[in-house]
Amino acid sequence: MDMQGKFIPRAQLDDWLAELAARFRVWTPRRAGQEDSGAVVYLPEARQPELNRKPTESAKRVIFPRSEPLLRFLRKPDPDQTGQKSLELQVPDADGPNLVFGLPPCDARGFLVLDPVYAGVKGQAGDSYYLRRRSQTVLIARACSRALTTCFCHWVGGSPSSTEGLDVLATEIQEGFLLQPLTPQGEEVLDSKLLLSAGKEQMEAAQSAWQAAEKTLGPGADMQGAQEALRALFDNAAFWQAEAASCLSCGVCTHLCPTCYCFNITDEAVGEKGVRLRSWDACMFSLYTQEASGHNPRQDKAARLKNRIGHKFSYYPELYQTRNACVGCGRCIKSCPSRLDIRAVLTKALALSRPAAGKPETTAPATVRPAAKPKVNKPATSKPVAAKPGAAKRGKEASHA
Amino acid sequence: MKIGVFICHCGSNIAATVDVKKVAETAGRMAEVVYATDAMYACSEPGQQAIEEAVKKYALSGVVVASCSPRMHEATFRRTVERAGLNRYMFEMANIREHVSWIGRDQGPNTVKAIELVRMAVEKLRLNRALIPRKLPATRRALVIGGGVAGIQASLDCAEAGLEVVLVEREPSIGGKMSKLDKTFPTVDCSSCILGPRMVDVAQHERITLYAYSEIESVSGYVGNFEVVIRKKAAYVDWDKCTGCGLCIEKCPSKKNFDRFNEGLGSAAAINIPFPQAIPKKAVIRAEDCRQFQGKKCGICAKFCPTGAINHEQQDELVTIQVGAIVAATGYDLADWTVYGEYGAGRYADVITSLQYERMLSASGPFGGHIKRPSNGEEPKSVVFIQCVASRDPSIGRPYCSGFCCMYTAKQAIMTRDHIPDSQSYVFYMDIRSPGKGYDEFTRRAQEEYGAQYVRGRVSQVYPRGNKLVVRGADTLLGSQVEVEADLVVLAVGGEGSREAAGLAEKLRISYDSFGFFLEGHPKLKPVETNTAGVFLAGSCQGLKDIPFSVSQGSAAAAKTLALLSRDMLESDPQTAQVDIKRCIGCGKCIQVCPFQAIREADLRGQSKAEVLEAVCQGCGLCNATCPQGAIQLSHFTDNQVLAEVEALLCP
Amino acid sequence: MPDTARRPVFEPSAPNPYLPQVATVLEVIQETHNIKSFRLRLDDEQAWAKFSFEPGQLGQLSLFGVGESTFVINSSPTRKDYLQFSVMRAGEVTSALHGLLPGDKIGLRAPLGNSFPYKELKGKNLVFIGGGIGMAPMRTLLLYMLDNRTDYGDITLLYGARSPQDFSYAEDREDWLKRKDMRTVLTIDSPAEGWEHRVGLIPNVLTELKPSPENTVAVTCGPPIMIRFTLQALEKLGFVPEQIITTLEKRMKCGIGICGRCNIGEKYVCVDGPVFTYAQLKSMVNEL
Amino acid sequence: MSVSSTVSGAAAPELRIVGFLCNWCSYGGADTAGVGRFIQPTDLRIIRLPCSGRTNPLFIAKALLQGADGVLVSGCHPRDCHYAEGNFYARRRLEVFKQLLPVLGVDPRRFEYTWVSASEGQRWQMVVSKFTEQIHSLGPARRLPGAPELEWLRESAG
Amino acid sequence: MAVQEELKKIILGLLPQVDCVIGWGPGPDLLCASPYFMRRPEEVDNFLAGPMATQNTALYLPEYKGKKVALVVKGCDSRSVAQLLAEKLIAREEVRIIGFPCAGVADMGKIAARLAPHGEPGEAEKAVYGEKELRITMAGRELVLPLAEIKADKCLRCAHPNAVFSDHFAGEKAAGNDDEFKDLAALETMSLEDRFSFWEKEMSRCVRCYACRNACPLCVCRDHCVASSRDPHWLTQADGVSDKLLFQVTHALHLAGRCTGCGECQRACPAGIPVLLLKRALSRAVEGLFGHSAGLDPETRPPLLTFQVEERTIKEKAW
Repeated sequence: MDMQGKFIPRAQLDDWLAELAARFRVWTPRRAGQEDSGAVVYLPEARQPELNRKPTESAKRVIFPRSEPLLRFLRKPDPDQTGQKSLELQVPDADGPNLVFGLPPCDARGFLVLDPVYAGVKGQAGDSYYLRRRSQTVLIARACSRALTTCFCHWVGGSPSSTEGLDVLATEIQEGFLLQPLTPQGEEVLDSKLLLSAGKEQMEAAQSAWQAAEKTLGPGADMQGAQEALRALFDNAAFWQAEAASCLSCGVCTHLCPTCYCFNITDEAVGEKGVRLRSWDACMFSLYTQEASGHNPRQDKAARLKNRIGHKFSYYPELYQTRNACVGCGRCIKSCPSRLDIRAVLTKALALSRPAAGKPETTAPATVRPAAKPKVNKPATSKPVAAKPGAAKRGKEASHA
Repeated sequence: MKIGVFICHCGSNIAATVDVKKVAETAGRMAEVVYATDAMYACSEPGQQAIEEAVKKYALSGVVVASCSPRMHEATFRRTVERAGLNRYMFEMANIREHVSWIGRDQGPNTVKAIELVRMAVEKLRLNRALIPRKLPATRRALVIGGGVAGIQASLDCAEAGLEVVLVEREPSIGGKMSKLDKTFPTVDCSSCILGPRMVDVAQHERITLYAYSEIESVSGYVGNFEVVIRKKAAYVDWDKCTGCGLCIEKCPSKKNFDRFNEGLGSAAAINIPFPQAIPKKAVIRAEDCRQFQGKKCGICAKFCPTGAINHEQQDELVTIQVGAIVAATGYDLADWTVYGEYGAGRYADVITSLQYERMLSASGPFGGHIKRPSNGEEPKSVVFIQCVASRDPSIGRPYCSGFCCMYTAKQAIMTRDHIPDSQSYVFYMDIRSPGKGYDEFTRRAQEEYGAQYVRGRVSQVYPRGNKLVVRGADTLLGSQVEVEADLVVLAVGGEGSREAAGLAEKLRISYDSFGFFLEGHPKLKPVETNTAGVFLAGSCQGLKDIPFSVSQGSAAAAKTLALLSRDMLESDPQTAQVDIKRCIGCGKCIQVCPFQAIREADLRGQSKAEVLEAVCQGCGLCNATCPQGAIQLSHFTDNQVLAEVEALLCP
Repeated sequence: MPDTARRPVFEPSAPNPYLPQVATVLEVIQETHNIKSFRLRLDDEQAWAKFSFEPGQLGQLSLFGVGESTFVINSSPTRKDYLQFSVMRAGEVTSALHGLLPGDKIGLRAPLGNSFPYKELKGKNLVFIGGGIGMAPMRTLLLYMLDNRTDYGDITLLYGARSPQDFSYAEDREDWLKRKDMRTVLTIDSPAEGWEHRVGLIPNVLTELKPSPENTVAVTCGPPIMIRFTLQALEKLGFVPEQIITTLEKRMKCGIGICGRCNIGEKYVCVDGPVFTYAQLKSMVNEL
Repeated sequence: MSVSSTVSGAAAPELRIVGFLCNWCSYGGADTAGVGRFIQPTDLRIIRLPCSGRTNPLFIAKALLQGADGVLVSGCHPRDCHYAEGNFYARRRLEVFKQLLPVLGVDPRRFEYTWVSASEGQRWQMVVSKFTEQIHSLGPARRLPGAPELEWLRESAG
Repeated sequence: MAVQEELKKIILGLLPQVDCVIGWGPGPDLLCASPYFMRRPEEVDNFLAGPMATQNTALYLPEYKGKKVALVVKGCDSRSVAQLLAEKLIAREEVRIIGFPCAGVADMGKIAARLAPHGEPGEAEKAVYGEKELRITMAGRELVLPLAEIKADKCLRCAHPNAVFSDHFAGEKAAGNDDEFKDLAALETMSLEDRFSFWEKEMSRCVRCYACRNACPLCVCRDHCVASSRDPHWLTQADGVSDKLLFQVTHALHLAGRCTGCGECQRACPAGIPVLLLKRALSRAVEGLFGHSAGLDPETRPPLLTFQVEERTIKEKAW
């Protein structure tokens, strides 16, 4: 198999995307809205991807749509029995293969968090809707050239050029992009006459781009023991109330998050026809756990914030015996209307569990800058593979220490 | 749910322009419809029978009838489904006659429209819930507000039928306007001769409690269970002691006061009994006229009172009573005629109102039954009556006909000739309205037997010439200007709702119009009911009426009151607002807008919640449209039910 | 080349976990003013023949157009003419379920969740403590045990409700009271005309009954406040947490451990539950 | 659906007009018009409410955004409200709502509110005729695209 | 920043009397602050006021019902407080209001737009707000953005930069501007057709996170919003524009006559949808019809919760 990277000049990018669009529904991050506001969102439009700004939302909706029909139902008069109706259930047709071009590597890693959930836990059947789409989606990430102040992928085993979960890594170098296949599907999509073979110089240029990007990351953190720390804090209501004080209970963090996967199931019907929808829900919404009796196990926002953070850094890794359910994309910080900083909460939780490090006040403000103590991050991801992009990150993390 | 749909032909009323069979066939495929058919006359005996049978045969849980307006037959079909064992609210109607077949000529669009109206009804019905009226105990006592002839009639009828009655009258005596009248048309019998005994009956009836010189302070509660606070105004006379001997009146040094009962024609003492036949016959001191209250040393009345009834320290007293029903019979007031500058606007002593004229004619009146010119006490020989003063005059905002002026003017013209045989009456009129029994004959008698000269036309001006008044107007029949020299001008002033009606309406939570008349429940079918359950209307407070009509309405209101309170338990309409306690956040917006104060704040484990007083709620749904989260829903017209109808139209 | 994407596998033939089976309502029983029981069977004869479940497992009832809601199957696997569910009217779905009539079509996803450890309970004495609708999940286990009576030791049932009108399962109750091979105690919260059984709150009556913890397991279900005091009473009687079993209720949607709302820490009630021992609950985070 | 409209005689396809009428006055007025056989265009579909005050402007918003070409609200004349005050509140809310429409890009003429009493059959005929004509002159309204996952629901249901 | 220091003094003085003082403190970066809940004197050191103090502190008030809190308010925040008081959603005796002259807050969207050629705001290594400008260091280069260019639109038209009422006030009162509803005028240069398309396009980005709702200090429904309720069932959970826009219309109508124009809904929107415009349209209508601006008087009843028998300003259609 030809493992060699390809190169596409910037000017040809749209042509290649158009070519891909014949086989896939091609999603790209696109600028949308007015100049002073607007956002970068993933749209099924194979042209002019916005690659210089981090998409406002994660790419999860390509595989886990904001809303999708699980089934349809239809009632008809029963021809055999006056006064009765028959019921017919249909599963809507699946949509075709998707391809995402230009997502940041953290978004791709997000799918790795969703995968074990949807593959079925403890012998449960897998979620066929997710699995079908997931198996048919090709992910082409673009390596980040700079980290944002809100980025913390390196806290959770990622890096600006991580290849985890990718089919192709694209790295912006002069005049174009280096495209490196990482899977057979990746190989396949790079099989185009529009693409040129990449040379050694281009490989080196990419390498230095990755390294430059690593340097822009903020201080790292030692996440060791987060699971236990959060569990130990479970009954510390004062801690969570203080941390959640500014929380609005909105769904910005969960809806933009690449790893949040909660959903609701609701029926919509008109006359004798109906659709059962699965749509995004958010554990930050009060009604999420509200029971019919009115009882709500997570009535206040502190309990909900605790669950969200607990889920990401304690319950999920415990249940699936794997990574944290967070890829450090930082959207929950960047877009939070109250600018609640999950890093600050984690840092404080960890500090509380490490008596040696001294006890910060539980009600101290949620800022990361003054609090963050850079620490070596243990890579939690797959073993380094030589000559693969992303390998550089390991070295870098140490250098940040 | 299993729904049955019945499409009515209404003979050819519907079937002529709607493909009834097709509507039924399409309805059969609608959501949860398991049976759909057409019927020649759904409301007929066999039609209703068929519905009942289908409900049983197909175990239907809801019924849609597509026929005429629900305002016509909803009640009929509700009874039908109830007989079939369903709750009466598990029923919906599609109006395919008044709203379809009668207003559109083409069968195509009519049929499509009928189908859609049926679909709307089906979709709404799917969300209907059985509603069960609440049983409420009722206080078997009625309150009658206003002791005019209508109120007296209502009180006596109720009391005769065994109900306890509380009659509240704002003036010191009952009797109302009728007690001021001399004679009554068309029989010309003496007003006080026919009213007097009725007033005495009121006073003597063991089941009637009379609060004269009292007003309604507040009304709370709801049908069957009103709580009314009555303000007994201070008369400064202990009525338990007062015998009505009149000595105080005689001795009172302050005599030149405005005589309310006599419409200002005479003068009254500061302590007074309005008229000899007053019920109750008790003295009242008017503080504004009394020297003692003006800070002057007086107290003469107290000195002379043989029973020591005078009490200048007396205070208003509040009395709270419980009643099951309320009859408002607050009558009318004369409209303001002083707006007519051309009639002298109150400047000429010899231009008087018809009611003043009645007092003049009355033998117990200030002039002892003699007609005199107020300016000089001379007997007038030429009397001009001007009709439609403050009636039928949109220019002053009084567009309606007061209804009784034509008749009393004719009566007054007759009485004038009776009193002064050599007098001449002139009546300026617009039209003569005399549609009662013996009425038209009466107006003719005035002209033919009593020589009253009727001039058709409006008076343009009244002005003095010497010691006479000149009345100038147009005779529209002759098409010429006329001028009459008059000794006395009587203005047939129209009426309007009592000036205190608006305030009372708000206390009673009933509607009133811009003329101060209370709004009846339905102009034809509920003439004495109001939209507030348990509140009825009698007499001119609902619209101007003459005596026979007022008396009939008094009896009608009494009949309604009796029917209502004949049961120990009342049923409340269950189409009321309901609060979803789990969703209510206690913001209080519903409470602010409720026109009936039917919602109050209640405490639920430390949280503030809205609570609907079901018996007070009239089911308007304003709260429902106000509540941002839809936590308060009007039963039978919930958001989801309305949305289902909208949805049914938008997703055909 | 290593496939770093490690896509999860999609088996087109794998069952769709969200697709309910169509069932028909056979019978509707009005138990109390706000509880109805529904008996139903699957329309697909083959599926019905194959259908099996264990006492304590859940089912998702679907009312198409309204939604799904989770209930314990409260009939016994030993009596398979129908599946029974008891529904207390509370929210949208339960209200709509109350409108069901025999012959109506309904969706069913079942069985879901774990079950009572009925095999491990063999040879033990059992104390069932149920309050109100909480009797429903225990009914399945009780009926199962009565149908396999010889496998189990003494059986005591303490069933409480607010008033005599709030008891469900009239027919069963008569049978249970009559049976010689179990002891049935009924109690209501406050005295009522014509009531021949006990009066008093469940934990108090339990304390009076004084069941021996010796070789005994207590199974309890009911409203949270009752559970709280019942657990205290049981511990006072000498029951250790391992000897106490309860079933939990949570808001559930997917029923297969994905959608995320019924978690207690890393446990999902729909998958790891609904049956937990008190010992298990104690080891979990405190978020009921 | 394309059914020809009747009154104008022109074969204009019927448009989707929703009416919210209070039970006491305007619904009665529409009945009166029917009893009087006052021929009207057939486009209007009437939803009966107890009071114009029950009309949540959001009913209108939903209708206009999701497929109605016109919405008409009619209640009792001011002061004649069966519930004394309902139409006073309605008047404020509906007027404010009407002013929002152009900002949404919806022609405000697609929504009107008015007062018709139970006896005003002829006025009702006039209102319906003029409003229908107004909507026809505006033509079919744009509809916001529904969610693709729900489109199936809107396809020719029973 | 003399005002900031003066505010700190006031806060310190109030701390012993209240459960907490709500103001602003450091955010995750230096461009935008976070709401800050001060209970202890040492926490007051980090208090911030200035262009970065964007959030409306009034949002949190209803949560603290029954407790006494002090609030540092910008002019717009104080109007929210006044409106909450007018609707009796909070108790006057439970809040202490600390006002100061607000010079306007920064709009992150505008900053991003101005920085676009160089990168995005999150890449800033340093950001310092001066009296008249924001200095940002990116990739080692300092960029100067005049505050006038990055000030939020609502500040440019703000008529009440000082608290409309307060118990304490730091600094000298600032002058306000006139609100001529130019934002609406800009939209209204478009044809109706284009406006419809505009909303269709803008709303398509909505992710239904409801930050707009939850950031609104006057959204009273909070946990019981019709957005997800089934009874009433106004909206589906489908991902369609019509539901999303209908939600915005719902929010706007619920705020008609109540919205004080604080703009938090729009600021909170991660997708940058100009959702404030709809509320502005209603505010303009209510102002025109009833002469009412919300949040200026804690005593006035919202105009849609009352009526007049004769409405002189409502011109009904003449048929």
